[in-house]
Amino acid sequence: MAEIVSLAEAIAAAVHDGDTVAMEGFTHLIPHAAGHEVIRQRRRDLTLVRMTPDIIYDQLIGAGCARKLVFSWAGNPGVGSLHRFRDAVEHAWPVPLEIEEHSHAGMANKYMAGASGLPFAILRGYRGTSLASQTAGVAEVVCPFTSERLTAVSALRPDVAVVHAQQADRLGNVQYWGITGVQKECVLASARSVVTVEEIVDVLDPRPGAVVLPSWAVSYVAVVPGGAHPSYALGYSARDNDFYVAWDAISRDRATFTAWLDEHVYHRPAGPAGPAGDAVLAGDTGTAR
Amino acid sequence: MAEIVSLAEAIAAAVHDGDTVAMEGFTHLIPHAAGHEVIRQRRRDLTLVRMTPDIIYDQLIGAGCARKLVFSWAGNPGVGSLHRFRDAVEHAWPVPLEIEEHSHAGMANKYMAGASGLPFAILRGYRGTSLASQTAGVAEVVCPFTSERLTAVSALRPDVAVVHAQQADRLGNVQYWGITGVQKECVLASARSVVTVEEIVDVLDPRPGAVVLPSWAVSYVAVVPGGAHPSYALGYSARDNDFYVAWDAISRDRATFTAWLDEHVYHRPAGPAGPAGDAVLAGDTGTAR
Amino acid sequence: MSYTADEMMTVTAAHALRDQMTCFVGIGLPSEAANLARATHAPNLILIYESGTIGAKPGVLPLSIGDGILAETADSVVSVPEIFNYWLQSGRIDVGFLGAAQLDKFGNINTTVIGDDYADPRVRLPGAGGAPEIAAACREVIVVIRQSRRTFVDRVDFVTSVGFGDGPGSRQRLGLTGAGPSRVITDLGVLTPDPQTSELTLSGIYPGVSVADIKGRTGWDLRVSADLSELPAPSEPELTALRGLLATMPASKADRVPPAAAASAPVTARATEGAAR
Amino acid sequence: MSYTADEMMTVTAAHALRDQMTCFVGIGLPSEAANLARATHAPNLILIYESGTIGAKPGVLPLSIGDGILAETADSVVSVPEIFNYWLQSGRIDVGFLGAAQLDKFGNINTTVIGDDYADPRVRLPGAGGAPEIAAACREVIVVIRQSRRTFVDRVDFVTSVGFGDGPGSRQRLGLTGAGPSRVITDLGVLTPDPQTSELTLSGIYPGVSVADIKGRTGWDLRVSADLSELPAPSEPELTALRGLLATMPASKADRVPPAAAASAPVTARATEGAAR
Repeated sequence: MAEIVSLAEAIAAAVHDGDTVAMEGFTHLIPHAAGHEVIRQRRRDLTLVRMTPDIIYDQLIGAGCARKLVFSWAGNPGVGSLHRFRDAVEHAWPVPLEIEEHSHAGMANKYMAGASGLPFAILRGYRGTSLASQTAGVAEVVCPFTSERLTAVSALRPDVAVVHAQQADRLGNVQYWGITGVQKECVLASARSVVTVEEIVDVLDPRPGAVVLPSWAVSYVAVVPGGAHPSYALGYSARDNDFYVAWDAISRDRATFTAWLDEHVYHRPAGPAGPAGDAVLAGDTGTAR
Repeated sequence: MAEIVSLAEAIAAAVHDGDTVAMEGFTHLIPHAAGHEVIRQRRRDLTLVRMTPDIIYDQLIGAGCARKLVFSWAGNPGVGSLHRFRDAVEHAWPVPLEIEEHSHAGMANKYMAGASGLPFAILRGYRGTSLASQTAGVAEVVCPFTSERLTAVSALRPDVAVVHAQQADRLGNVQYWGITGVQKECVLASARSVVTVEEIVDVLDPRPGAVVLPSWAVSYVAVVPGGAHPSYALGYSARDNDFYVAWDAISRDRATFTAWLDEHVYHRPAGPAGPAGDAVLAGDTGTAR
Repeated sequence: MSYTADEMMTVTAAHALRDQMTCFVGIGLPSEAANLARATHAPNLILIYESGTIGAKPGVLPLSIGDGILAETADSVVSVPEIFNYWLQSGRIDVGFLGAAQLDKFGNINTTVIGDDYADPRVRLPGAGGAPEIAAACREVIVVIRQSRRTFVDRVDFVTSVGFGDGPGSRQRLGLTGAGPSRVITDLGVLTPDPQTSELTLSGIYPGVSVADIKGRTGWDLRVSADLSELPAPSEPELTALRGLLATMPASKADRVPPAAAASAPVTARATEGAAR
Repeated sequence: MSYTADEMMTVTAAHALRDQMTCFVGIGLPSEAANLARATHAPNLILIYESGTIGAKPGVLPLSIGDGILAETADSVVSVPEIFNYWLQSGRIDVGFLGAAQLDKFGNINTTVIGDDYADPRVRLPGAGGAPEIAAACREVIVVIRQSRRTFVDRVDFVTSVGFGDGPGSRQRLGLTGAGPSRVITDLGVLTPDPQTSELTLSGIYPGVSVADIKGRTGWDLRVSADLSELPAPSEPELTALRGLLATMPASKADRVPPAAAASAPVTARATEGAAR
C-alpha cells in the first residue's frame, strides 16, 4: 500500500544516485515540484526518461543531475529550444549527456511493454528513418504469420516513476483526469513510484475520464498543492504559459540559469512546495496566473 | 460517420453470409437483440468470434448460422454447459462447427493487434499448454533483446463487430460505461460495426468510466431498448440471472430449443426489439426482472 | 455447529488468503472463499476479477464475473486487455484462485476436453478462459476442486493451464514467472507440492476424514507428507458469514459451476449432480 | 485586404482540409490552419491531437498540444499509447499535418539534428515527437514549412520522418501504410509529388511570387509542373477568421515554434527570428 509522506521523504526514499527515473505528464500534470526536490537533494548520474523533456528536465539537466536522457521530443512547447538540454548535448555543460532518442509511439510502446511485463513491444515505426540506426533497443522483427517486417522496441523498466495527480484518498489510492498521457504505463512499468497530489480527499468521487491507480500499485504519495506549476492540474490550476515563455530567457544563459536555480530551488526550504511557493515563482518571473 | 438505422437495416447492411462476425460484451452489454436479428435474417457460414460465447452464440450455433467459432471460454456463466455448442462440437448438429480456441489473454491481445493495425501481438501465454499445438495463429517469437521465448498470436480482423451500448447522440457518437470489456478493441479491429443502444440522447453527458466511440469509427447505430437482455446495460437494466438458469433446460433438448427459437426469434416481428419484447421473453421463461 | 464438506473446503480456502493480498478470483467457489475471507479475517483483501474490476467490494456474492455490483464497488474498472496485460501478466498479483475439471499430480489443470482426441472429445468443457495466464503469472496459485478418481488423474487429458508441467524445472524452462500452485484445496483435505519433486502431496486432512478415504479418491499413488496435520473445523462465525453470503445469491434452478477464470464444467451428465458447483 | 506570406500559407493549408476529414494535428501552424478550416469551410473537421484528444473543438487556439481546452471539448480523451496504437498506427486518420526544420526533394523530414555527425551535431533540434508515425500511417500527409535554401535541401541530414524515402517504391518496401506527402505548403507556393518520380514539384504559386523567387529559395533543381497554377489570395472572411483566432493566443514574449507532432525548432540562433513560428 502507498505510504503518504512528505515530498522530501518520498524523494529521499525512492530516488537514488544512478537510478533510472521517469517523470511523466503529457503537457498536463508535469511533476515539477518533485523535480525540484530531486535537484535539491543533489541526486547525480540519473538516467532521465520522459517523452517530452521540457522545462522539468531542462532544469534537472542544467543542475547536473543527469548522465543520460531517454526521450522522444526535447523542446519548450510553443516556445522553442531547451537551452540547458542543448548546452549539455552540444557542449557537455555542466556534465556530458548521453542521449537515447525515440519517437513518441516508440516511447509509448516501450512503457506499455514495461507495464505489461514483456521484454519488448512491436510497432510500425522507425523503418526508413535514421533513428533506427542511432538508437539502442530498436530491432527488426518478422511477423511469424505474414512475414511482414516490423519494429521491436525494448521495454522501459525505470527504477522510479514520478507523476503528479489531482487527488489521493487517505488509503493512498490516486485519481487524475483530463489529459491522462502515459502516466499509468509509467507507474506500472517502474519498480517504485512517487505521486504528488493537489490534495488528499476522504473519498475519490468518480470523475469522467479519470484514471485511478490503486494504492497497492503506488509506493509514495506526497501532498504538493501546485506541484505541477508551470504545468497545470485540470480543475486546480491553469497552465502558466508566460512562465514557459520566460524560461527561454532564464535558461539561455548559464549564469542566469544558475542564479535562478539558486534562488528558486536550492534556497527554497525543503519540503512540500505550496501555492505560496508557486506565487513566488510566478512573481519572480514577472508573470501572473 | 455512423448511420442511424433500424436494427434490421443495420444487420442486412453489415452482416453477410460467410462473414467473420465478432459480438462482444463481457457479461455486461451483450448484443442479444442483434444476435436474434442475424438468426432471423438466416445468415449462414459465419465465423463467430467472441471471448465468452455464452447464450448469444449458443442460439446462433443452434440456429445453424455458424461454421466456425473462435473463442476462449464457452459456458453458461454461473450455470453450466452450453448445450447447443456441445451438440455442434460433439455431434455436428445442426451443422458441423469448426473451433479455434484461445485463452482470454490471447483473445484480448488478438483484438488489440487488430485495433492497432498490427499483424500480431506478443504475450506470455500458451507456453507449456496443449492449446499451443491445437490452435492456429499461435507461434513462438524470440525477444531480439533478451532472447526470451514468448508467444505471438495473429491479429483478429473481423468483417463486422456487433456491440451494445447505453447511449448514442444524434451524430452517432456512442457511449457505454460499467464493465467495458473488449468492445473498443473489437470495433476498431473490425472493417464494419453495428452498435445497438438503449437510447439516443441529445448530448452524451460525460460519465465516470465511460468509453466514447466517435461516430466516424462506427458504421451503424440502431436503437434497441433492452437489446442486451438477458445480459444487462448498467443504469438501464439488471442481468436476468433466472433466464441464464432457464436456458439450461431450454437448450438441453433439440426440440425444445427449436420451439423456443421459433416462438421467440423467427415468429417475432422483424425490427427493433423493445422492452415489450423483453417482457414477453422474461414472462415466457417464468422469470421476473 | 455442523457443516458440510463443501463448507469445510470453502472455509479452508478462505484461510489461505491474508489481509491486503491481491487476489485474482473466478466466480464460484473461489469467489465465495475470497468474499468469505474479506467478511472475516481479511477485510482489506483486494479482489480482482477478469472483467476488469480492481478492488471490487461486493456486499453480496456476484453470480457472474461481470455483475454490475463488481463495477459499482471497484476502486477502478479497466478494459479486459488491460486487466490481462498490465495487471496480471506483469506479475503484480499475489494469488490466483482456480477451479479445475481435471488435475494431475503436478498440478496441471484441464478445463478443455475429456478424452484423448481433441478433435473428437468424449466431453467438451468450456475451455481456458483466463486460467492459463492466471496459472502462469500470479505469484502463487490456489486450486479448489472436489476430489475423485475422475478429477484427480495421473496425467490430464489436455493441459489447459500449467502447474509444474513435467516436474521440477518445467516452469523455469517455460518462462512462467509465478511460483505455481502453492496448495490444492479439496473437499477432503489440502495438497501441497513437494519442494523436491513438485508432486502434490497430502499435507492437511479435514476432521473425520481418513488418509485411506483420500487415497481412494486420488487417481495416482498419493504421497503423504511427514508433517500431515488435521485442519481446524470451521468456526461458528465463519459458518454464519459463509451461509449469509450464500443466502445473497439469486435463486438458482440448476447447480452452479465455477465459470471463467475458475473454469470447470460437468464432466459427465452424472457429474452435474456430483461435482459441479 | 492586404495579407502576409504567413497568412497566405495558413489559408492555403486550411484549404487542403475538407469537411468531416480526420486530421492529426500538431501545435503551431498546423493547428492554426486546422482551426481556421473548422471556423470557415470545414465546421465538422475532426481534430486529433497526440495528447489523446479526439474531436477537440477549441474555441481559442491552444498554445500547447496538451491545453485543458482540448480535453474539455473533445469527444473522447484517450491515453497516449492508445492514440498512437489504436487511432494513428491503425491507419484510420485521413490527414497528418507536419512541420519540418529540413525537407528534401523526396519529402523526407528532419527535425533531429543539423550537421553530418549525429554524435556531434551542429545544431540539436527537438527530435521526432509523433512525426515519424504520422508520416508513416496517415492516409496522406501535408507539410507546412517556410521555404529557404537552408530548409529545402537535396538530402536531409537526418531522416526523422519518411516522405518518399529514396523515391518510387520506397514506402512500399518499408511497409509504410499511408500514401505519404500529398503536398508541401510554403510561404511561396505549393509543391506536390510527381506521380512518376515522387519528386516534389512546384504546382501552385502565390500571387506576386515568381518561379525564379521560389527556385532561388530551393536547395535542389526544382521542377515546375506543367499544370502550375496561381493560387487564390485569402478572402476577407478567411483573413478575419484567422486574425481572430490568432488574437486568442496568449501574449508571447518569444517567437512561437511548432512543437511536438509538427516538430520544428530554430535551426540557428538567427533562425529564431527568421523561420520559427
